[in-house]
Amino acid sequence: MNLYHYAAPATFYRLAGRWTPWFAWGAGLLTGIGLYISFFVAPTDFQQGEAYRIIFIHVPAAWMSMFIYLVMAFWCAIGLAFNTRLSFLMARALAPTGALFCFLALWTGALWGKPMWGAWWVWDARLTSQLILLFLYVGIMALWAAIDDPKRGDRAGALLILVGAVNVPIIYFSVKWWNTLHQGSSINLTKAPSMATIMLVGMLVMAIAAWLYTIAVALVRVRGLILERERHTDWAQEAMKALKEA
Amino acid sequence: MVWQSGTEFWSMGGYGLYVWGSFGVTGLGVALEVWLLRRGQRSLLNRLQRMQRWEAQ
Amino acid sequence: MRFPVILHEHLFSNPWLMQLSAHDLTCQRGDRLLFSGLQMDLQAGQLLLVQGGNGRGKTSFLRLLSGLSQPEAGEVRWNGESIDRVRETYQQSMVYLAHANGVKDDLTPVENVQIYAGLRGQKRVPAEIEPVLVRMGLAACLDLPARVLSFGQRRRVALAGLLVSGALLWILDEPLTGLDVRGVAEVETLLREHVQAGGMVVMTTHQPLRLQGVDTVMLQIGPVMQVDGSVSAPANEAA
Amino acid sequence: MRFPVILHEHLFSNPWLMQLSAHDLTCQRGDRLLFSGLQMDLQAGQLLLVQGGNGRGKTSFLRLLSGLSQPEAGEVRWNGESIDRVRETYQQSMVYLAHANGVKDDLTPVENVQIYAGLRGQKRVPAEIEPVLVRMGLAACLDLPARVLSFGQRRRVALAGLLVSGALLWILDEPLTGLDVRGVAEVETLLREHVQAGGMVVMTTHQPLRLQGVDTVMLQIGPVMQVDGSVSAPANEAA
Amino acid sequence: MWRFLLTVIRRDLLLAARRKGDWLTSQFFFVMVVSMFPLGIGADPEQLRRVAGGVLWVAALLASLLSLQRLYADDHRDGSLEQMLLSPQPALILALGKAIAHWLIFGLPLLVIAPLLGLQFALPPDAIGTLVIALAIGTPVLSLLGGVGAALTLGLRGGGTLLTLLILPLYVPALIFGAGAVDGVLAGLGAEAQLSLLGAFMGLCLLLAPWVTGAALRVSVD
Amino acid sequence: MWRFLLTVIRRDLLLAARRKGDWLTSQFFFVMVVSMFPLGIGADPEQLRRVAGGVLWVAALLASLLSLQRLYADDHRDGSLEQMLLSPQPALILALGKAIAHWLIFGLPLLVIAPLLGLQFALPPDAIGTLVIALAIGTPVLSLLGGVGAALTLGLRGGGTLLTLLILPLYVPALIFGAGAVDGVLAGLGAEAQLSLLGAFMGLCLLLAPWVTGAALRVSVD
Ligand code: HEM
Ligand SMILES: Nc1ncnc2c1ncn2[C@@H]1O[C@H](COP(=O)(O)OP(=O)(O)OP(=O)(O)O)[C@@H](O)[C@H]1O
Ligand SMILES: Nc1ncnc2c1ncn2[C@@H]1O[C@H](COP(=O)(O)OP(=O)(O)OP(=O)(O)O)[C@@H](O)[C@H]1O
Ligand SMILES: [Mg+2]
Ligand SMILES: [Mg+2]
Repeated sequence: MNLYHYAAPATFYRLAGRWTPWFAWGAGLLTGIGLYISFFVAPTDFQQGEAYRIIFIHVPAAWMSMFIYLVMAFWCAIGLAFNTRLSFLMARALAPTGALFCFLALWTGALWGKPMWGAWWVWDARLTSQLILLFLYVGIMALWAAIDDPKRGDRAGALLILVGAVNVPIIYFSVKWWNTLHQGSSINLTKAPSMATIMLVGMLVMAIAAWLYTIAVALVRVRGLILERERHTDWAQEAMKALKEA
Repeated sequence: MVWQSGTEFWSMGGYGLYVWGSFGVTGLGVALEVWLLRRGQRSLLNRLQRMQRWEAQ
Repeated sequence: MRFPVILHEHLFSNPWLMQLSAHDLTCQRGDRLLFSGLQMDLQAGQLLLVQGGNGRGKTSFLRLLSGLSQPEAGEVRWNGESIDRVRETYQQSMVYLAHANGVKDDLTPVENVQIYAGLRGQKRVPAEIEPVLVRMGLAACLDLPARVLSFGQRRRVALAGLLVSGALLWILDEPLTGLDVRGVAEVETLLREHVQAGGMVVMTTHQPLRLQGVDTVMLQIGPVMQVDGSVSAPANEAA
Repeated sequence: MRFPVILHEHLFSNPWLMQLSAHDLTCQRGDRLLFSGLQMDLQAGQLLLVQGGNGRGKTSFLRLLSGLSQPEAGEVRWNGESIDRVRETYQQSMVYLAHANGVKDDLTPVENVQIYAGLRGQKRVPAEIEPVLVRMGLAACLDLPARVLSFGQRRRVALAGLLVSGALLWILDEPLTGLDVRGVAEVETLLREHVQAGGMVVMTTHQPLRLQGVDTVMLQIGPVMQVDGSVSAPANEAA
Repeated sequence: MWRFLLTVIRRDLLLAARRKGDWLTSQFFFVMVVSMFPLGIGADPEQLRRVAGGVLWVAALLASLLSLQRLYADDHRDGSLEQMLLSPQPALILALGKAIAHWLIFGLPLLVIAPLLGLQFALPPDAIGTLVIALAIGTPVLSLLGGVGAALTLGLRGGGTLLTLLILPLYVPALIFGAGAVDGVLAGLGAEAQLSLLGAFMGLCLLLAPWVTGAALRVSVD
Repeated sequence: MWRFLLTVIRRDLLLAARRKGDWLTSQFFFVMVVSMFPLGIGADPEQLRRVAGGVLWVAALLASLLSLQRLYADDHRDGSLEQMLLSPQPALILALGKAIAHWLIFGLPLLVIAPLLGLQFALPPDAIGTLVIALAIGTPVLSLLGGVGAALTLGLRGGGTLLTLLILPLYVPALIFGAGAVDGVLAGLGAEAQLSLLGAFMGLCLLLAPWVTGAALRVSVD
């Protein structure tokens, strides 16, 4: 198998077009199943009541926000090392979805925190580093938005993402340390004591759905980006014609 | 079945605001992203065509 | 008063062997293809005059040559090697004068030139620099901050920087902007002296230049322009 | 394609009565006396060409004329009245093009010109502006942000701003910098049209200008310069 | 005159819109400065609540400073400020228009964000209400006074930092009354007195600041 | 290479010296932000002491941001950055030289001022000592990381605020360890652990930041 073959924009554009519906439908289906499990299969938690159902969104969103960042960093490293333009486009296509999940993790966390802790927000390590991750996402997208020249944007964004990737773990541990040093555990991010298997299953299903959704959305976005960058080539012109007819 | 009635389902044991706030905003966020994506695709296509026509001149 | 141009004092055993060439250069800015397939070859003792109307891509071309920006396709070679690979030697032998002067407002002309040389790894004392500035007609402004200088005087400071660098290859983007008639004549003399001593020059200008006795190569970017408005076919462009 | 210059559409019952004059102007910058006792008188239908070497004080003189800076002594009068006293009317009839273009990088040429007009209290729709920009050779850049334009193209945007202003008096500081030959020819035509329609122009340039048929007044600031380097006595300067 | 004022405002809004997201960054700065504080001073909610008013106000001042640096500086550099001063209207109107545009871009969004940050600092609802009102009265002061500073420091070496030096002391009354209003509510004392003082200060600035700014602009381009 | 590095440093110091007082304004900003706080949060000494470490560190971050905006921007605008990049040395050295010069101009004076401000906040002597040590280790981080941000945002619309957005999150570890060290001393826990973490973070930045900055500079002038 020749990787370069798949890294060629024209090939990838076509492949991405073929895959997208599968991922999209998969995401829809799994979301349906996940929602069914979250609301109709999973039992009421004896400690937190019904509020715990937020977990079925909160945890997948939190996972995705972190994972997407890592994937972006991976693509950027590849792009800078091998000068493959497609990799930068992947990073660009992923960022908005990452930011969305990051925001959703914060939002659902806040809505969960109010009934459980009595506060919308506490300066806990997880929460704080999640907030900083959101800042990073916004910063990266703001940087891209501010640069018109696509090549320059690609590289500048990639450098920032990599610096962030080195920094995020440091930030996480520093915040964690700061928090444990300062205050006694007046508030704890307690896990539901015995996570019933069905809850775990529900969370996993939702997480996979989020994955499929991310891939589908990113593929659509990357197709747009490819088309924009390659519009002078013959194949892109044909693709545009095909799109117009559709 | 966990729920006895529709009202019970919507009230979520008193936590309706929080639970539906979470799921609702998540739904909204995803819908917004999909909508923006579609609109972006369409406007991209228009833009590319405009530029093409311009370059052809 | 004439002071000799300090020329390639360094490294080069024989400047006459040097060569700058561009192979199949393509330059794209935004969604606009400025030129493609551009070929260029310049030997020591030659001057390349890049011509073309406003916005045709002269500045973009010079930035490619200097290595400040990367071409969409093709490459620039210095003595047959890609400038990306021999960046250090190349930048040692090359100076670039852009539309912006690169003159620090808060420093005097002497300090400006001194630092310019320092950045190129050369140590110059004011006594070496002042004659060059005097030659550039700045005798009256040696210790004014550049901020208060006039438009043309600032350009002259930048030109003085080139002179003390002793570089072999000069890349000059409209060096004549803002210069008065005497300044233009002075620059013409400099160019002639430099090229005849075996230097190389790549430059653009929209003003007429008197370069008798200089081995001049022309490079047209975009269509040739006549004043009456007619446009003839591009010369060096494989559009 | 030629589009008419939009000229003094406003206020003036008879532009031919207008007059700009300078009386005993003295300009000092830092500890340097640039000129003193300078007299100048310009009528409608005339062009004043300010000449002088780099750093002689041309820009300083134009800034005094425009009212941006205050003279050390003497005054500038518009129709016989000090411009400080009739600032509003004066600024209504005057536009000033400086070394800096006053072009906003983030806006397109059309928007730049539109805002320029708006600041002068005039409402212009894009349809009125585009022909002027096209005339200035910017047809291909109408909706690019000015940031990506070339040096000469940015100058052209600034010139288009002047054109739509419809002002009577143009004060132009080296309007030709960075323009290609066709741009220079275009500006010459504009100047001729404007002056012959009863407008007034004060300008500097270091490039040769063909202004046949234009009533041109010369003003020399500092000594007259010959290219061979000799310096003749100052003309208008009471040093 | 109205056309001129409107053009000035519309121009600045257009520029802000064109720099996508740029105008939002000064709001983000606000959010970020505020979020930095708990990291510096510890996460004890009680302590955070007590410093919340002060922290939010200081952050607002700093955010305004940051955006003010470019209020006239960009126009000065590219020569368009000279062009605006050469337009037939008095410089006072120009200054007023720029201040209004700045407030629309900077102050208005702040009013929307501030309550969320108040929640992060565990402020009670009535304190949050007061905070918003205080900001609504106080942020125009920041734009107006800031304009004076921006005009005075125009084109000076180190303008940005000099600006800070000139303006922060002038901001002090706004800071004291604004933060005081929030603290007053927290302490159960009510905020009317502080808010009306703040309002009076705002009125004074509205009268004087554009005039001074206009004069300073004329001086700066001389 | 040494000549180049030295020229870069000397050049920036010369420029700072030439703009009389300008370099001091970012120190003044520091002083002023810190002094603003008691106005905002009330004058209770006990409370002030508890927030002192955080306030001083946040103020240092903000002051560094302010001065960083102009680290490369001025050179970019007048074309001298291009000239420096065209010199025969790698951009890495340039970035390192600029960061060192920035630290000498910005960080060093801070170390002198900080103890005085610590006294204002009624910090005990050992806490002040720790504060100075923490700043000595931490301010190079600010210069180094800040250089990355300054290079990335070069010449962009709204560079100043964008810079803030990019850099403040990256500063978080320095802030936490730095302020934590002071608080550790106040709480009687000692500061060694925090200081050594801060030192490790500084080392990492020293290794990576100039490299990234150099790459970013090349990208930015492209
Ligand atoms: C704004 C507030 C919140 C934010 C930003 C937040 C953030 C996060 C993050 C980043 C994770 C993933 C951590 C990991 O996988 O290691 C997570 C997981 C989790 N969160 Fe939250 N959270 C918030 C509020 C809450 C609240 C209020 C609760 C419950 C009372 C909660 C319960 C959980 C649970 C149970 C997990 C799963 C833990 C695991 O799988 O290890 N979170 N949260
Ligand atoms: N992002 C972009 N999108 C479209 N066109 C662009 C973009 N960036 C630059 N351009 C165009 O590329 C050209 C760049 O020209 P360049 O500065 O090289 O011209 P030049 O020949 O030096 O002109 P001048 O004589 O005026 O200095 C301009 O025509 C400009 O409009
Ligand atoms: N503070 C000062 N001290 C001494 N000389 C000064 C000071 N400020 C300005 N000058 C001098 O005043 C002159 C200003 O010249 P001005 O800009 O008016 O020249 P110009 O005729 O427009 O030149 P150019 O053709 O180069 O544009 C310059 O020679 C400058 O050196
Ligand atoms: Mg050019
Ligand atoms: Mg001049």
